[in-house]
Amino acid sequence: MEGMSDGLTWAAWLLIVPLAGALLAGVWPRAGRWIALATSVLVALLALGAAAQVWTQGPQVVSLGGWVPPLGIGLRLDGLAAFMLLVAALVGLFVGGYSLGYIPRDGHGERFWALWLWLWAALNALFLSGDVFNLYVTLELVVLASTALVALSGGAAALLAAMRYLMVGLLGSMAYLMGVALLYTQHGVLDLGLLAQRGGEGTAMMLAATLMSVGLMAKAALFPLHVWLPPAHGSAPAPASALLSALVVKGAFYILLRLWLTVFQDLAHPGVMQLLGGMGMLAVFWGGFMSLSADRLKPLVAYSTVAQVGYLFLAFPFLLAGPGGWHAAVFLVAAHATAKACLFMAAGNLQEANGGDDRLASVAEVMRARPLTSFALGIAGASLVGLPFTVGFVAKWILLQTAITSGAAFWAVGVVAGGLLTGAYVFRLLGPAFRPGPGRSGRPVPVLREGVTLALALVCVLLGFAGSAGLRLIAATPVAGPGG
Amino acid sequence: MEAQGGYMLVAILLTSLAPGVTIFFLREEQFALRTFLNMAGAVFKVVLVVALLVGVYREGYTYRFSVTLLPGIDLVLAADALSLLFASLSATLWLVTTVYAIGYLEGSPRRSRFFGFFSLCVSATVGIAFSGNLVTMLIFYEMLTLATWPLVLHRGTPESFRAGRIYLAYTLFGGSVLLAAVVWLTVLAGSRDFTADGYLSALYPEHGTALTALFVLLIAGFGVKAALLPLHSWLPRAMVAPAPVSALLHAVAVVKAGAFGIVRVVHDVYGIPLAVEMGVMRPLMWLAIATIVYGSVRALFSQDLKRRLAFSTVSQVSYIVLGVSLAGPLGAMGGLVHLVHQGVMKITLFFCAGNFAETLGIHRTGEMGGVGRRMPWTLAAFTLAGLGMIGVPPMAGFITKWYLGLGALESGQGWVIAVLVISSLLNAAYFLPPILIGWFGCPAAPWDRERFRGHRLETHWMLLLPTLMVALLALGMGLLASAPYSPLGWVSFIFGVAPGHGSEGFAGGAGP
Amino acid sequence: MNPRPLSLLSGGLSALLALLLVSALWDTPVHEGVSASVAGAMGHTGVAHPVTAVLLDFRAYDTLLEMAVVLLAVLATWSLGRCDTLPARPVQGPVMRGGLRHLIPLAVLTGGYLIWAGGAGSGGAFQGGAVLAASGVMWVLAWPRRPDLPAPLGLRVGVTLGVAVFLAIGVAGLPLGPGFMGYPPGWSYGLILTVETAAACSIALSLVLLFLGGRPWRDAEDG
Amino acid sequence: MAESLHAWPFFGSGVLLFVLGLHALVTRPHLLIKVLAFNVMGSGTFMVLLSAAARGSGEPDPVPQALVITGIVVAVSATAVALALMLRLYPILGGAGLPPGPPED
Amino acid sequence: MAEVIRASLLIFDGLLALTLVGVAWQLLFGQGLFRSVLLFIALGLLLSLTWVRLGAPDVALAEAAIGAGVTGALLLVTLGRLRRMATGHARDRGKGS
Repeated sequence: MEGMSDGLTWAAWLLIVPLAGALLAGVWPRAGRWIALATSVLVALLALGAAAQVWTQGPQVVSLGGWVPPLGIGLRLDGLAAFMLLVAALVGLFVGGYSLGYIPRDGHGERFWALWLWLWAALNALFLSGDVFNLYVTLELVVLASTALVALSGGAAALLAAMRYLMVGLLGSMAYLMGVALLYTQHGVLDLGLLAQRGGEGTAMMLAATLMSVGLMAKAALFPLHVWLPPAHGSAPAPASALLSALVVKGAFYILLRLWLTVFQDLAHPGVMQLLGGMGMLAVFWGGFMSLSADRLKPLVAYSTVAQVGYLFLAFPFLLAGPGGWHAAVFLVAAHATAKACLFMAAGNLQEANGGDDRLASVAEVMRARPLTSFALGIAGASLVGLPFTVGFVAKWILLQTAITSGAAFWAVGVVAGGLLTGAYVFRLLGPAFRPGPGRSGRPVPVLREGVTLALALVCVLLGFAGSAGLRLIAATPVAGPGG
Repeated sequence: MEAQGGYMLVAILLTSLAPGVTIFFLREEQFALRTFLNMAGAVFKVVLVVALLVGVYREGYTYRFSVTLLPGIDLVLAADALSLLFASLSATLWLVTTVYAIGYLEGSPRRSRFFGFFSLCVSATVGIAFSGNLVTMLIFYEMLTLATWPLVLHRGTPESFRAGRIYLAYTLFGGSVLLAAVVWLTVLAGSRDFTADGYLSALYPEHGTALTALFVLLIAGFGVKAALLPLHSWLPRAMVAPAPVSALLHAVAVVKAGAFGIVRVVHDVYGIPLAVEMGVMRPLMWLAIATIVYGSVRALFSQDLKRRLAFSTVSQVSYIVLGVSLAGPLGAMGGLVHLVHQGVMKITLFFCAGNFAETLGIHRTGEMGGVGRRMPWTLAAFTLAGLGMIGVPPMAGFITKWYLGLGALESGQGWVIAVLVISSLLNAAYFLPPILIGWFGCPAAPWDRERFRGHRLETHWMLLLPTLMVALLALGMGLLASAPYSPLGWVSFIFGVAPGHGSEGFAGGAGP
Repeated sequence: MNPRPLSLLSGGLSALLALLLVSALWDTPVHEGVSASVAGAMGHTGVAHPVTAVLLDFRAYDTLLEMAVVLLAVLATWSLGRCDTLPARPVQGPVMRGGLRHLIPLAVLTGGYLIWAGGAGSGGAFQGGAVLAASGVMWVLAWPRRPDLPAPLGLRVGVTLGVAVFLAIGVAGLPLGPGFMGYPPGWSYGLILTVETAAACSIALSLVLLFLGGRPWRDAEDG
Repeated sequence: MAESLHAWPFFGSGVLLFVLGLHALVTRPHLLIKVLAFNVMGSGTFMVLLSAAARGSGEPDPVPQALVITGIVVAVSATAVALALMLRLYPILGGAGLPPGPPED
Repeated sequence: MAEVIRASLLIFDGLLALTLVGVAWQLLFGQGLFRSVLLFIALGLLLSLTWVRLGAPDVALAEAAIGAGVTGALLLVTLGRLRRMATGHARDRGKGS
């Protein structure tokens, strides 16, 4: 009982602090940066505390206001949630530091801080929620905050991308909501745990699974529902792109995984799971080829997100690969989130130094003169490819190990081939920096930003030694059906 | 056996890693600091390696350091006699090459970047040497890919970009194959430290097919860097890199990393008995023989000096594989000792080629006529190393071929000696003509761009000194082959054979 | 994709989806849902109306996030830029003005009643807030060129108030015993009424501001 | 299921509203219509939820009602943002239809 | 008597459901934005009636006030702004040519 109230406390503060920060920053935009800084440090500490709580006491399900589901809403603080909260906190902390040097102080951009904190609060609420309808509300919060962030720069491309994103996001939300309606019609409860107990395979369940999966896949930008992503992530301001690519698409993926681990566990037939994994592999190759043919930096990095999201969907075939098969894909979330946030930050530095132009050929000149950013770009790129001494290598290793253990070697072949494709576009991005010719440091970029970018790259390296701990944390997730 | 402080191993890695990373952020004009960092790191590394050598040889220590990467999978650094063989080769040649590179690149742009990646390469090579298990070796092997690619591109010409692309395609592919194989092996057998005679025999008849497939994948993965036959063509192209890179990396570090990996796989993962039982040694031997002959023939028909040396490398590195695949201790001794011998002789040749190119603008073998009068010291070094490659007694190359021949007899495959003879004839056919016209011919045309004329020395002292040092080293390794710390002595120590065994019948000058 | 095949594809899929949905719903069992639990727990809340109890007590957290959505929508439209003038003419003549003068207080009264009524019967913060918003819309439409709005800080505080009060009461549950988003026993009715009032005011203001469609004050960037 | 029969017309109607909205959202280019379509989809979903709640014999289940009220408020917020965005886009696009295909720049 | 009431209510429900679908069809696929918006407001009011029929008066109130009222007002004002921009556009274009 003691432990339960502790779990509730950590979970509650993880909701309260970013929300309170968002409210304050909204009321008082001028102080936004300091509010955001304080909030991000606090939330990071809280996420650590929550993870430690799960680590020592195991997963906890707590009900809000003392109303036990089905009457009330439950929060789930388990390994999966704690891991995602930690990833969000880590990326959030670095994006926050980066934004201190990115967002101008003149009042023009100060609205960024409130929107960023709103997004963070929404993501934390999403990761902790244990109720399908509550998840819908958090999804809407995420969509609105992300739309505003994409549109922040106010340019034509950004507004158009924001509109597209909003439309896809709302469509996905509606499909998800219809799934919620079907679930409630079928079972009369909304709590994930209770729905998991009732399970079942009827038409309503299958249709709910389809609608919710498709809706969430659109939000996670899984090929072929990805078309909104590259323009949105390519035209947003750099810190917003970093957040969107590193965290927002992962939020949708997280719900999808959560649903298949609980509510739809009886429907997790091999055929369905292979289909999801196969779509993921298609995404890996399509995104890879598009990245390879991109001639500008930010679209290249954005298409790479399309590809990397594909790997995450290997979680589904791996669900059936035995206990904890899906852990590999969740660990990959951390690898991709850190690497991608770092890449977008580095891209932001280079683009700004180059006067807003991010064509690969001209960015290379700036890369030659900016070793800090280029080094960060190299390390993050190596992590994306899965080269050693980065967290990406460890993630790729686990992914391959799971694929081989599960006896489905073709996923291993896919992972290896996808890695080669990633290598091709990452080295295509880095190659021009080695061409001869003068370097040009271009317009000034705050040293703080270059430093934070490099620091996040070093985190990509350090996390490479956190594989055991990460997997142990993820494993603290109670799963009754396949994958448990 | 007593496990000693693994911090020594970490320190050895850091002696090149720390200067490497620091140098990246130095400004171009901070010449003195950069040189100091480089030289201090290189000297320090040699000192540490010597300390380890003494510890392993005299006291019988084992050094081990490990960090957990994933449940059941550790990053292990360990120093055994075999790893020290490779590590001392890399450490010594890094020191020499650093001096050479400082002289070679004097006044050229972007030296910070060059020396940064150069040091990272050496760190990766030494990491491969000290890898205590396959996972660790894979990690450093990929790191080596990553660190050498910028060096191949360094000149920035379209040609070097083409070479870089091909190099990357080959090595990334090899790395991926290796990754898949190592993961598969770990799933099958767990992640285990290298042990003499391997750790897979318990799996044999049951997982026979998987083990054979894994062997193929592992050899393919390491074979890319070792330039085994169908996977070799990146190597001659990569010669567009600056001479020190070609010398250290493409004659020593990269190709030897591949060969060393093959040695580890055969000896310490599978073990000779299992490998023989599985019947995989015979195909490996054929592959090695094919590569030896093919490389020699291509070298014979290459007119570009560095290209000729590159094909010679393709051929010579396979001697190591051949020695291993003979599946007996004497053959393996021949192979391992060649790891060192070939490295020292080949780096001498590359330094000489670099000196010719830098001083006189000589790139093709036909342009070497009369070079002996202008650059006698360099040509003398070239001659020594070339004769060594051919296997003329008492040079180092002879020791190799002698032991390979003994190994062939020992395993009852005496006909392999014929291959050695043919290869030696081919070696002679492509090394002797340039040496002869160098000493006795005349320049066909005035040299392209002659520098250092009227200097007291025939070329810059930082180019000449390292060249002479490695040439003397190559000579000494042959003459003093039976000394305890000579490569042969050390290899005998690895196999627990008395130093000099088998050679006393012939090499009267070399034996005690 | 061409409009025509896209239309056919979408139509076909939609029709298929409709069939599947109907057949899925046909199979669903009739059940009580949560009504029995709600009825059983009504005695422990301060309100008599089950829907209000669900909204503001049992699933209060949902409602907090829902109010957050409204607030975030306001911030999102503000971040898009400044609002332009409404496409309406100023109200002419004394009759209309007089009418408005009577209509607006009436709307405010209705809204207030709806908020209060939510405790016992139909009504509540959102409905009441919407009616209040209607009066606000009439207000701004009466003077479309120069909406008589409070200062920016007041607006920001006003739209935030509902969520802030709700959050503060939710947080107060932590030290007081019932935990996050819980009301201490015996305080439910008063706290729920407080939350509803604050929520209705903020929602009314937010809806009026959404109606204006942008930031109603001038910032540096507006030039 | 005699007493629950009266929910069926609304089940059907809810489903049709949902798919009509879906079809319009995909095929109609005008953003205002897309916004309407999204609202119609939501209404269809709400109708399914409330019809299911009304099938029982006793008092209707209050939880779906609370969910639908929440849903309506969320929908109006999203609508407001979409409309505001549309108004910003209008001068740029010179119309309120999304151009087909992702923009090049 | 109860039977008659029940039957007539069922007929009413059926007609209401059909009308809803018809209005939705017209507003989504008909011509004219203004008409669509008006039909949308009408749909909101009809939905409000439906919620009463489904025993959810709270939702009916919310739908009437928010779904029909506020959303309707939002749509109308947006339409007005769109028209103003369209005429502005036409004016600009006229000036340009």
